[in-house]
Amino acid sequence: MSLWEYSNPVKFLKLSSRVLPWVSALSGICLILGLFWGFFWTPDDYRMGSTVKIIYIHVPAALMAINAWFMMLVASLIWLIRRHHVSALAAKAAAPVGLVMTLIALITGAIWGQPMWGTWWAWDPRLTSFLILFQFYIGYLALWKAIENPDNAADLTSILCIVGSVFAVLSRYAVNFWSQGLHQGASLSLDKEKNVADVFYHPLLLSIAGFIFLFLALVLIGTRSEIRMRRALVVAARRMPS
Amino acid sequence: MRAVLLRDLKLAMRLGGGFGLAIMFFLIVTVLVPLGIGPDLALLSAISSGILWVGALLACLLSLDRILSLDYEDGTLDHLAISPLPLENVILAKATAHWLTTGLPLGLASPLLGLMLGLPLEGFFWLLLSLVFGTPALSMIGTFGATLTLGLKRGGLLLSILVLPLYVPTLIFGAEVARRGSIGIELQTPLWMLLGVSFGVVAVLPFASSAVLRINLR
Amino acid sequence: MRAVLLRDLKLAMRLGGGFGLAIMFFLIVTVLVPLGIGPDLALLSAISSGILWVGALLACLLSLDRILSLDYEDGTLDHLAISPLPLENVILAKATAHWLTTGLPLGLASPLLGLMLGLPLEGFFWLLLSLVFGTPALSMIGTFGATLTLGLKRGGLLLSILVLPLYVPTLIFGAEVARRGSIGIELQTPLWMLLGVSFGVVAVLPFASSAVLRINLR
Amino acid sequence: MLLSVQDLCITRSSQVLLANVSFDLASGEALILKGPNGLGKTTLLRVITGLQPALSGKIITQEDIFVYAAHADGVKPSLTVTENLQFWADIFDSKDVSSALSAFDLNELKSSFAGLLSAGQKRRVGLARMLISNRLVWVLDEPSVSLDSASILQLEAVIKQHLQNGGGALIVTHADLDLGPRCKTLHLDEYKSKSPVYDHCAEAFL
Amino acid sequence: MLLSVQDLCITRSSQVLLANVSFDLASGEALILKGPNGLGKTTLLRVITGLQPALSGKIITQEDIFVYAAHADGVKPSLTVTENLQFWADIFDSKDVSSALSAFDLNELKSSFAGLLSAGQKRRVGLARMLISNRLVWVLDEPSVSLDSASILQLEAVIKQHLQNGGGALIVTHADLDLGPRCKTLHLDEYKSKSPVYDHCAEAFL
Ligand code: HEM
Ligand SMILES: Nc1ncnc2c1ncn2[C@@H]1O[C@H](COP(=O)(O)OP(=O)(O)OP(=O)(O)O)[C@@H](O)[C@H]1O
Ligand SMILES: Nc1ncnc2c1ncn2[C@@H]1O[C@H](COP(=O)(O)OP(=O)(O)OP(=O)(O)O)[C@@H](O)[C@H]1O
Ligand SMILES: [Mg+2]
Ligand SMILES: [Mg+2]
Repeated sequence: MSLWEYSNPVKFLKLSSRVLPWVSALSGICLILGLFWGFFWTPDDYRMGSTVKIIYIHVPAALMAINAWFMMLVASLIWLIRRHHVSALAAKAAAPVGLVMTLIALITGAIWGQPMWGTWWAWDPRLTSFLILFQFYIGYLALWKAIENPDNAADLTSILCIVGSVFAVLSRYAVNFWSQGLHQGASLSLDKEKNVADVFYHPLLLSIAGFIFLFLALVLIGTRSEIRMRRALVVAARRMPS
Repeated sequence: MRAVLLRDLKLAMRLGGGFGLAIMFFLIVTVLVPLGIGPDLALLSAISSGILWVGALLACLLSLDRILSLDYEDGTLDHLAISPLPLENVILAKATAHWLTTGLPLGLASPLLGLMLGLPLEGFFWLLLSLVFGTPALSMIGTFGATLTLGLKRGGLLLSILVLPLYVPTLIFGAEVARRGSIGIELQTPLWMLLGVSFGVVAVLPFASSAVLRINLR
Repeated sequence: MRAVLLRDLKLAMRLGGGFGLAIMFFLIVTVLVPLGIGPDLALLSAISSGILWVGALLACLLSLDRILSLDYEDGTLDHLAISPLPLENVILAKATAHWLTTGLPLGLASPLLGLMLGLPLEGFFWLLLSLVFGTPALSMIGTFGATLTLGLKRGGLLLSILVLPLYVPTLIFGAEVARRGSIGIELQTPLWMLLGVSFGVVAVLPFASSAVLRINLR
Repeated sequence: MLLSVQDLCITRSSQVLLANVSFDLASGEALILKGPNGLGKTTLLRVITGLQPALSGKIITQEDIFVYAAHADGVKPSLTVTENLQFWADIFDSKDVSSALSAFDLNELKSSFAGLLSAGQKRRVGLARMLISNRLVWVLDEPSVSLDSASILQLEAVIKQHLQNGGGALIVTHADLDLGPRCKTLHLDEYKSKSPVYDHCAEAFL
Repeated sequence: MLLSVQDLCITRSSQVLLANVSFDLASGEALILKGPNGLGKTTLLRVITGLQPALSGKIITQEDIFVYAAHADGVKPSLTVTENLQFWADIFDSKDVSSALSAFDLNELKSSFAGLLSAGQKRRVGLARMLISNRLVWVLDEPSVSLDSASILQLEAVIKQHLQNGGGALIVTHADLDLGPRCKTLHLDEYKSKSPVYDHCAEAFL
C-alpha cells in the first residue's frame, strides 16, 4: 500500500477525519502551554524588557509563513507531476493560512519594532523580503479566485508558485545588498551555538510546535472543505435538469 | 517567428498602437514626482535613479496587458496555436516586440529624464546601461504574467499584482547599478546579477509561458 | 442612475472585476519606491506624502480604462444612449462607481502605507482627508479622459497621457495638504483649493463628458 | 405612423453610402431591409436610431421610441442572465423580466453566467432586451445570426406578437424571416451611391 | 481518411455535452454538423482541432492538418486586408495572398483597414485565411453568418473547389449550404447527453 492512496479525495477525507481531532488537540495543548509558560513563567529580558514575550508569537508565525509557502511549492509540484487533486487543494488551503501567518509576523514585528528600534517599520532586508512574500501570497490567492475552471486554476497557480519561489529566493538575496539590517539573525540554527537563553528557548520550542500543529490542522480543515466544495459541484452538476 | 515580431511592431506603430506612449508615461511620472514631493533638488537628486527605475517599471507594466489580450480576444492565439509555429516562439516574439517598443526606448530616453531629476552626470551611462540590460527581463516576466491572466476579463490589475513581486530582483539589481554608478562606486556584483537575471528569465520563462498559454486556451 | 451604479459595483465585485486591486497596486507602488531608492528611512519620510499621492494617482489611472471601454466594446453604451436615462447620469454613475471602488478605499488604506514610508504620525489624518477629498476629482477627470479615448483600441496609455496633466492641480493641492499636515503647518489654503477643484470638476465635467461620449458613439 | 424617413443620405468616411432613402413604417408593420455586404445597412440603422448623424434628409418620429439590437449586444459575461436583463429592466423602468425570459426559452439558463453561454444562447439574451424595453420600434441588425431553427421560429413569433400589439420593427437580415402579412421588404441596392460627400463643409475646403 | 473520430465525449464545466460521437471524414468530403443552440458544436470543433482536451474517445488524424475559422477570426482592425492575410501567409509559409483575395471578392477592399469593414466584409477576410493556410481540413464554425447571398455562393464554390483538390471540411451551420454530392450531414442531437462527468477525477470526489 502506497502513500499515494491517500491522494484519493474520499480516502483522504476518511483518514483526515481521524487525524484531525488529534492534531487540533495537540496544537491547542502546545499553544496554551507554550504561551502561558512564555508569557507568565519567564523573566523579562535585561535588554528588551517584557516586550521580549512577543517572540513566542512572532518567531513561530514567521517560521510557519515561510514553511507554508514551501509546502505549497511541494504540493504544486506533486499536482503538476502526478495530478493528485488533493495536493492541489491542499496547496490552495495552505495559502490563506500562510498569508495570515505572514501578517501576524509582520504585525507582531511592527509592534515589537516600536519599542526596540523606535519605529514601526524599517526597510530591513528581512522585513522587506517578508513583505514580498506577502505579495506573493496575495497574488497566488487572487489568481485562484479569478479562474473559474478548478483544474485550470490548479495548473496555473502551481506554475505561478514554482516561478514565484525562484523569484522569492532571488529577492531575498537581492535585498541583502542594501544593508545588514537591524533584524537579528536566525537564533534557532542547530550548528551554531544558541543565542537565546534557555529560559526563553524551551517555551519557544513548545509554541513553535503548537504553531506547526495549528498549521496542519488548519490546512486539513481547509483541504477538507475544498474537497466537499468540489463534491458539491459534481453533485449539483449531476442534478442539473437536462 | 519573424512574422509575429514584425506584425507586432507594425501594430504598435499604427494609430493607437501604443508606440512612444511608454516613454510619454515615463516622462509624465518623472514630472509628477517633483510635483508631489516639492522642488528640493538635493532631495530629488538623491532619489532620482531609484524613481527612474520605478517609473520605467510602471511604464512597462502599463503596457503589458496589450501583449496578448488583443490576440486572445480576436482569436488570433487560437489560430496560432494550431499553426506550424511553436508557441514558445510566439511568446518570445511577443516579448521581444514589447521590449523593442517599450524597454529599449525607455532606456534610451532615460538620460534626458535623469537630467530633469538632477541625476549626477556620471550616472547617465550606468542608468542607461542598467535599463537596457534590465528591461528584457521586465518584458519577459510581464509576458509570463500576461499569459497567466489571459482568460480573465480585463485582468489588468491582477496582472500587475502577479508581476510586481516578480519584478523585485530586477528592480533592486538595476536600481543598485544605477545608484552606484551615480555615486561612482564599484558595481560589478549587481551588474552581473542583473545580467544573470535577464538571461535566466529569457531562457526559461518562454517555456513556462507557453505551458500556461496552452492551459488558458482550453 | 441607481441601476447603473449598482450594476457597476456588482461587476467590480465579481470575478476579475478589479475591486481591491487598486489598493493592492497602491501598496505595491509603496513597496517598490523604497526598493528602488534604498532603505534610508529619513529620506523616505521626507518624500512619503508626495509619493503616496503619486501612488494613489497612478492606482486611479490604471483602473480608468475599465470605466467605459468594456461597455463600449460590447455595445452597452449604444443601448444606454438610446435609453430613457440621460447620458450625464450614466457618466456620473460610472464616475461614482469608480470612486467607490478605487479612491475611497485608497484613502482609507493610506495611513497604513504612510506608516511603512515613515510618514510622521500627525500627518496620517491629513493624508487620509486629502485623499478622500481629492480622489473624487481624480475619478471624474479620469472618466472624462476615458470618454475621450473611447473609440481607440486599447487607448490605455493614451488615456494616461491625456489625463495626467489634468491631474496636476489636484495632485499639487492634495500633496501640499498632506505635506503641510505631516510637518504641522497651516494648510487652510490648499485644502480649500482642493475642495474647490473637486466640487468644480464633479459639477461641470459630466456635461463635457456626455458631449464627448455622444461624438464618440457616432 | 411610427417612423417616416425622407430622402435620407448617409455617409461613412466621406463617402455617401446610400442616397435618398425614403420609407414609412406604420404601427403594426415590419420592414425588412436587404442588400449586399458593405452597402450601409448597419450605418442606416445607426443613423435612424440617432447614434450617428445623417448627411441630409429627414427622420420623422417620436422621442424615445427605438430599441436597438446589434451584434454587440451588451451582455455582460460576469453577470447572470437574469441580472443582465434586470439591469435593462431597471433602466427602462419595466418590471417584467420573466416573460422576456420565457419568450426566448431562457428559463433554464436563467442563473448561469452569460459568459458561459453558447453563441446562440447569448444572442437570445440580447434579443430578450427588446421585450423588456417596452419601446415601440424594434431596430434589429441581423437578429437571426447564430440562432437554430427553433429559436428563429420563436423570434418570428415574438416579433409578430409585437406587431400585433401595435409596435413596429425595422430589420436588417440576410436570412429569410417569415413575419406574416404586414411585412414589407425594401431592397436597398437601388439607393446605393458611391459618390463622395458634397456637403458645404467639404465644399469650404475646395 | 483525413479524420476519424471514435466515441468522442466532450465536456464543459463538468457536464458531458456530447457522448460517443463517431464519424469519419474522407478526402474530398464535407461533413455538416447540425444541432440546436448550446448543444456543444463549437466545443466539439475545438476538441477536434486540439484546442481543448476531450473527456474520452479517439481522434485519429495527421499532424498539422487543421485550420479553424470561428466567430473570432483574428482580423486586426489596424492592419489592412492584405497585411492581415500576408501575416497568415508568413505563418503558414505560403505565398499566395492574391488568389485568396479574389476568391472572396476582396480585391476592391485590399488596402482598406480591416477595422472599417462591414460585418460581412470582415467575415470574408477571416474566411480567406482558409485558402492561405494550405491545410487539408477546414474546420468552420458558422461560416455563412453575416454573408449576403452572393457571398454565400462564393463560399460554397470555394469549399467545393477545396474538396475537389482532395481536402475535407467540417462545418457547423444553422443555414443550408449546398456543397455538392460529397457532403454528408450529421445531426448531433442524438449524441446529446446531459449527464454529469464520470471521469475518475469527479468520481474521486464522491
Ligand atoms: C514586521 C517586521 C518583522 C518581520 C517580518 C520579522 C520576521 C522575522 C522572521 C522571518 C523571523 C524568523 C527568522 C528565523 O528564525 O530564521 C524572525 C525572528 C525574530 N525576530 Fe523578527 N521580524 C520583524 C520585526 C522584528 C522586530 C521589530 C524585532 C525586535 C527587535 C524582531 C525580533 C526577532 C527575534 C528576536 C527573532 C528570533 C530570532 C530568530 O529566530 O531569528 N523582529 N522575525
Ligand atoms: N467605422 C467606419 N469608418 C469608416 N467606414 C466604415 C466604418 N464602418 C463601416 N464602414 C464602411 O461603410 C460601408 C457600410 O458599412 P455597414 O456596416 O453599414 O454595411 P452593412 O450594409 O451593414 O454590411 P453587412 O451586411 O456586411 O453588415 C462599408 O463599405 C464599410 O467599409
Ligand atoms: N467557457 C465555457 N465554460 C462553461 N460552459 C460553457 C462555456 N462555453 C460554453 N459553455 C456551455 O457549453 C454548452 C455548449 O456550448 P457550445 O458553444 O459548444 O454550443 P454550440 O453548440 O456551439 O451552440 P451555438 O449553436 O449556440 O453556437 C452550452 O450549454 C454552454 O452554456
Ligand atoms: Mg452590418
Ligand atoms: Mg457555437
